[in-house]
Amino acid sequence: MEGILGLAADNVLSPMVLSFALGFAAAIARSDLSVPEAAAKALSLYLLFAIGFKGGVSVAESGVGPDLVLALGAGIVLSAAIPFIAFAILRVVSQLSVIDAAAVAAHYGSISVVTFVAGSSALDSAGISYEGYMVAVAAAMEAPAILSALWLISRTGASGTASSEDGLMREILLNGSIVLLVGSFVIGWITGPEGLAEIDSFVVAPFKGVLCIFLLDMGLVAGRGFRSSAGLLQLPVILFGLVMPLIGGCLGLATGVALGLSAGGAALLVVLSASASYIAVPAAMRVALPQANPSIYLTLSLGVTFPFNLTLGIPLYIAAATALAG
Amino acid sequence: MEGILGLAADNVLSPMVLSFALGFAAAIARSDLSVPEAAAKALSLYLLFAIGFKGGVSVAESGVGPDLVLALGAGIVLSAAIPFIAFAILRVVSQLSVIDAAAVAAHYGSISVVTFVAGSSALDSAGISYEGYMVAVAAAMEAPAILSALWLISRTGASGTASSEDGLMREILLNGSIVLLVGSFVIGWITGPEGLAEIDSFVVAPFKGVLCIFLLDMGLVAGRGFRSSAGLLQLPVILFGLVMPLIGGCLGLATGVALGLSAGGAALLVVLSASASYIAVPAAMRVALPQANPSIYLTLSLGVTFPFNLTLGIPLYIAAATALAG
Amino acid sequence: MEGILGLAADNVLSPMVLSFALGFAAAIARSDLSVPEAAAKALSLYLLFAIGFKGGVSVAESGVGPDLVLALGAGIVLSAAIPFIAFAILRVVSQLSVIDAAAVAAHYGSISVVTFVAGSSALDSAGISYEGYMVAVAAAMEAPAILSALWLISRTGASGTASSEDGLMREILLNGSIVLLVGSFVIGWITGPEGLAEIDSFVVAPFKGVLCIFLLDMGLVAGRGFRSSAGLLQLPVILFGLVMPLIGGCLGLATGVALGLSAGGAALLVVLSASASYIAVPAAMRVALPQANPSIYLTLSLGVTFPFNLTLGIPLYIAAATALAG
Amino acid sequence: MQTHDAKRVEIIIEAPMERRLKNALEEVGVTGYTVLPVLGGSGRSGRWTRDGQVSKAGGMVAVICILRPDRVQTLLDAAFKVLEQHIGVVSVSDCQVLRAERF
Amino acid sequence: MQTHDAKRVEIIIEAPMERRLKNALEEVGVTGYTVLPVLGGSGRSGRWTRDGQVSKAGGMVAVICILRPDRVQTLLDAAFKVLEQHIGVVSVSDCQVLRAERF
Amino acid sequence: MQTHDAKRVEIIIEAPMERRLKNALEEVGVTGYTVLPVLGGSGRSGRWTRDGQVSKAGGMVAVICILRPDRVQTLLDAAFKVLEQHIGVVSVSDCQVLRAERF
Ligand SMILES: Nc1ncnc2c1ncn2[C@@H]1O[C@H](COP(=O)(O)O)[C@@H](O)[C@H]1O
Ligand SMILES: Nc1ncnc2c1ncn2[C@@H]1O[C@H](COP(=O)(O)O)[C@@H](O)[C@H]1O
Ligand SMILES: Nc1ncnc2c1ncn2[C@@H]1O[C@H](COP(=O)(O)O)[C@@H](O)[C@H]1O
Ligand code: NA
Ligand code: NA
Ligand code: NA
Repeated sequence: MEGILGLAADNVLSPMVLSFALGFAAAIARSDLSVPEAAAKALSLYLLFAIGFKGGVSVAESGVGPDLVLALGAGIVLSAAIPFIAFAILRVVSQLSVIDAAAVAAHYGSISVVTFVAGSSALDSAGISYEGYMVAVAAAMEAPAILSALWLISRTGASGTASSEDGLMREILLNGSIVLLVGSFVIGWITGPEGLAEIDSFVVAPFKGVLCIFLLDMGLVAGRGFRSSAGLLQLPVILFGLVMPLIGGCLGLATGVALGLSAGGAALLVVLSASASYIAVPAAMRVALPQANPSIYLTLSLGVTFPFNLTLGIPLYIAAATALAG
Repeated sequence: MEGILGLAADNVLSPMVLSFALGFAAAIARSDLSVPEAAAKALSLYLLFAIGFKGGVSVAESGVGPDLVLALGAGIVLSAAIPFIAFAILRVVSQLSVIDAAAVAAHYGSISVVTFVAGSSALDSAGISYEGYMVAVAAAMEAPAILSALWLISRTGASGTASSEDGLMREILLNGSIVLLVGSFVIGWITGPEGLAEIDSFVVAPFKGVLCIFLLDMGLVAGRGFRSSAGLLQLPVILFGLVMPLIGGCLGLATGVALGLSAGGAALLVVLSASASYIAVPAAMRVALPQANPSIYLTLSLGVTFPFNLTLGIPLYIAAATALAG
Repeated sequence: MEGILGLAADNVLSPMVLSFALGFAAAIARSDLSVPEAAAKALSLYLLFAIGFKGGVSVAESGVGPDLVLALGAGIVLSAAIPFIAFAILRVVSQLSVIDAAAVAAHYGSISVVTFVAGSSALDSAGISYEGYMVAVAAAMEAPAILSALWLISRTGASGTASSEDGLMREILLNGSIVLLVGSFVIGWITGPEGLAEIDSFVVAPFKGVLCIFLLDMGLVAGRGFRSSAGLLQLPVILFGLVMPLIGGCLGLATGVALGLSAGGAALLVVLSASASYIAVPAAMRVALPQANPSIYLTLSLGVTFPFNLTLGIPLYIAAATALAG
Repeated sequence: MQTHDAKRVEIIIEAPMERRLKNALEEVGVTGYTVLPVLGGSGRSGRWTRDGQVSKAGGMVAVICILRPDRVQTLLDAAFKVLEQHIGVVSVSDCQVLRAERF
Repeated sequence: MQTHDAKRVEIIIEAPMERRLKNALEEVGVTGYTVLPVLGGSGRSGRWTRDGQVSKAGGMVAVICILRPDRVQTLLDAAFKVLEQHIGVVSVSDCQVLRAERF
Repeated sequence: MQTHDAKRVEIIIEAPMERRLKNALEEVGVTGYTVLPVLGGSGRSGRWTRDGQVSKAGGMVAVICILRPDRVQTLLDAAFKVLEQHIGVVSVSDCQVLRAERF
């Protein structure tokens, strides 16, 4: 218990989390502090490239066997399964429409790369190692949840479905963040430690600092959304945003233990399962489920679940994984 | 004397100052070299974050006592007082209208963060240390000058004042650059040396290089303004832009000595007093004093005073502070 | 021969080239991966500044004599001469109009900075040194080719020439990339090794990593162009894009040997001669030869010649220069 | 200069729908348009701004299309099919153009 | 498609005044508008460009507002109160819209 | 509010020609205009986008110019001289402005 609290305090008082808090507070106070859109996108490209590349290098170093394939498969199943649970819970506890509930469910099945990045950065700080291929698992978990949500909608016969819409599947699978994550993972894998030696003062050294600025921006965006839309979310929905990560996390933990992942790898699978998408899924929802209200899913994912995971969730997940896996 | 000249030569021939000169020359020669707006804003966010964070860490290391509070108070008084002097001088020597004179005066009471950054970077190069909380003093000196200028206007009864205008005060105090500077200062303070260890290869190592690119951009903007508006400024106004920093600097020096600051800290207080705002104050002036001519205050602050401080001012201020304070 | 193959494999499997390939593949697959325009421009400013600065520092260290002037002169002659050869070839083998052929010819006489950067980075990896002033030669080779192309047009009497157009010459010579390259070269020269010591963790350490992201973007842009315009290029024109670099490269190599450059310096002169412009010349062509079809020259330069040089060309040029020069 | 009557259609649409709108326009033979960036706005779904956003979801673009008056109905039909369930604004105004043969 | 008469108001205003303009519009019930970025321009106060600027002071934005013809005067009155002493340009033109119930 | 008749000219032009267009406008006394960024578009020369571009060559800008109706011909003549051989689109529409003395 003490260990968890210490880990939580270390985590909450890290420059990364405090930067997020600064952004959140600035937005709530209506400061005009803002990060230009182009800069935010560039930072996110950097983080995706760096995390993917490092994952690939670590796979090149340690080699992979069937465990990679198993982990990928497990990730896909998790991502596809979690929306059903999320949807069922939302339909019971909240008054969200079928469409809004399915849209929210898709976000929780999919993953948030920046939560994954924050999680691996916390593991690094704590000196806990993890499987490099978890990056590939992250990429594999982005899309399946969207399909589950669309299937849920089509089954309930709600109108306006667009799942079979022209090019949507291609768009989801070739989403920029998936392509960059997988691509840089492969590059890291091919070039291995020599490749890393060439660019480590770019992908390793400034990584946490860049993450601070990116989290500052995430805080600004989350705070802005929270300020304008918090009133829109009813209490059960907000509670869902705090409890669903724990439910997803438990599934992730069980899967991680069953797969025999290291403690760090299991922690990351928990983080992935517990996190909610804020890039790929919202854009796909605007195309496929235009009637779903973006204020609900964006505020919940970015304004409730992300801060929870970033501050309390990650240390909790690490503690649980260290206790049970590895 | 020789020491000053050496310091001045070192300063003028540093990559930072030469980058500014390159930008200035390119703009004067009408090259199409330009830095995208989003990139310039991102660089400025980086500089604010890094300088604030490092200041906070150094306060965490050395601790603070009443001297921080005293320095903050002194900074506020300086910022509030200098506009009166600037206004009086301008009304005597130039033909600027009351409104233009007050707008210019506000700029000189407030501060330029990038001049501060250049000053601390010159101190680092010269191996002179300074109080980490000078960053907080910088933040405190941004706003008071604006109030003084608005009061000057309201007293002289000029029309169109907007000092009591909706949300202006909040906007000035929660200005993005103040929030980020203070916020990252607090983050640095909280996380201390361990926090710095996590992100120093982001906030420390590339700092001077980033400053070069930012100064290149400042040179471009200043050169562009100078080219299009230099003709607009009468000789007395230009001379004001060269002499006022020295007057403000003397006040800053006296204050620094009186406060018992270290030589480096006193030099930075001189730099702050001598510098003229180019971000927060111009924006506030557009809202509060729309009749004031932006070409006058921007060209003077960015095209005359900033280059003067950057090249000759800073080594002079350091030499004076080293001689008299510490 | 084995050496060349090893060099080529090392080169093709470097993170830089693989990043380009990733971008190219993503664009061909119609992923929405993209780098914001402002970020791409900022990266290009960084690369220009860093490469120019380092070149200047290395000149400061080693000193220069008449060899710099000779190399500059030779570069200018190469840049001015190559368009005549390119034009003649294109007129014989392809059905391009006089204007299109001249526009393409201008691109091949001029140079591509990023190819130069990739070349020097490959030399660094291979531990081969080169003259720092090659950066200045690169800058000198940007413009002359444009004049040759315009002269070709005016001689053949094609309509719509604008060579004597208002400000075109100034615009070409004061093009942002030339000014920044030359300016940072001069700054590096003035500040020398001490200057480098101040900013090397900005201009040296992250250089290759930044180059990866920039090449990722180049791959995206090249792939997009290739996808939409490849059909537009007839086979002879595509072959021209593969053979012309070899012809230019031979001229460069002969010149490098004649000048007595080091093996690395000669390799870079080959790279410059073999590379085709994609920033300065296209913009000048839009002004001076609006009737020339941009899809032809941009696709050829960026979609055919650049990938060829980046993957196979550079190792070949280095091998040839190492065998014959130095 | 001789000018000719034309119509200017301005479509403000969610960024994730941009590609679909462009495809729909090209399908009905409208191949001339220009896309402008949008910083933010307000509508029935509240105020928003692009600042700091990474996802395409929360943004819009403005597509401007100048065309012959007799093509407007075709364009509106095509655009409406894409827009139907989506937020967005379409407006049409009269204008004159040079070089009518281009439209 | 059935179209309806509407007005398109385009306000080019200094960036530091953007928030005030939006508040003024919303106060009089104009809740639909779109903000476009501006790169540069020229006017009585000379040429300017956003390139490399860090301060909001030296920039403008374009606010586009499509609304029912009978609301235009309300909007202009509200906008003019904000703009009065500020540089900026307001223009109004006729247009047609789909889905009139939205405006 | 009292409004006055004016014309709104919108010129979509290649970025490398922007400076020349602005000079041409100023030469004939048109000193008021605003430049908007353009993200991409499509025309007879195909689709394009600014994403990731470094060269000015592959981009366009939109220049908006509001002026008195009697000045339009002068502007069009001047603009056409610059545009003649270049890709780009010019459209003119009617509008009303406040503060007519400014134009
Ligand atoms: N009346 C209007 N005039 C201009 N833009 C509008 C208008 N209504 C909506 N918009 C734009 O369309 C977006 C979505 O509008 P809505 O569907 O009403 O939420 C807004 O955020 C604005 O950018
Ligand atoms: N006639 C005009 N047409 C379009 N934009 C204008 C016009 N006049 C002024 N502007 C814009 O408004 C800004 C300020 O104008 P001014 O108040 O005349 O200096 C200019 O920089 C332009 O961006
Ligand atoms: N009808 C049109 N409406 C709006 N923009 C157009 C139109 N035609 C061309 N453009 C713009 O002008 C650029 C060049 O057109 P073009 O010369 O037809 O290739 C296009 O890429 C568009 O950005
Ligand atoms: Na999840
Ligand atoms: Na000051
Ligand atoms: Na060449």
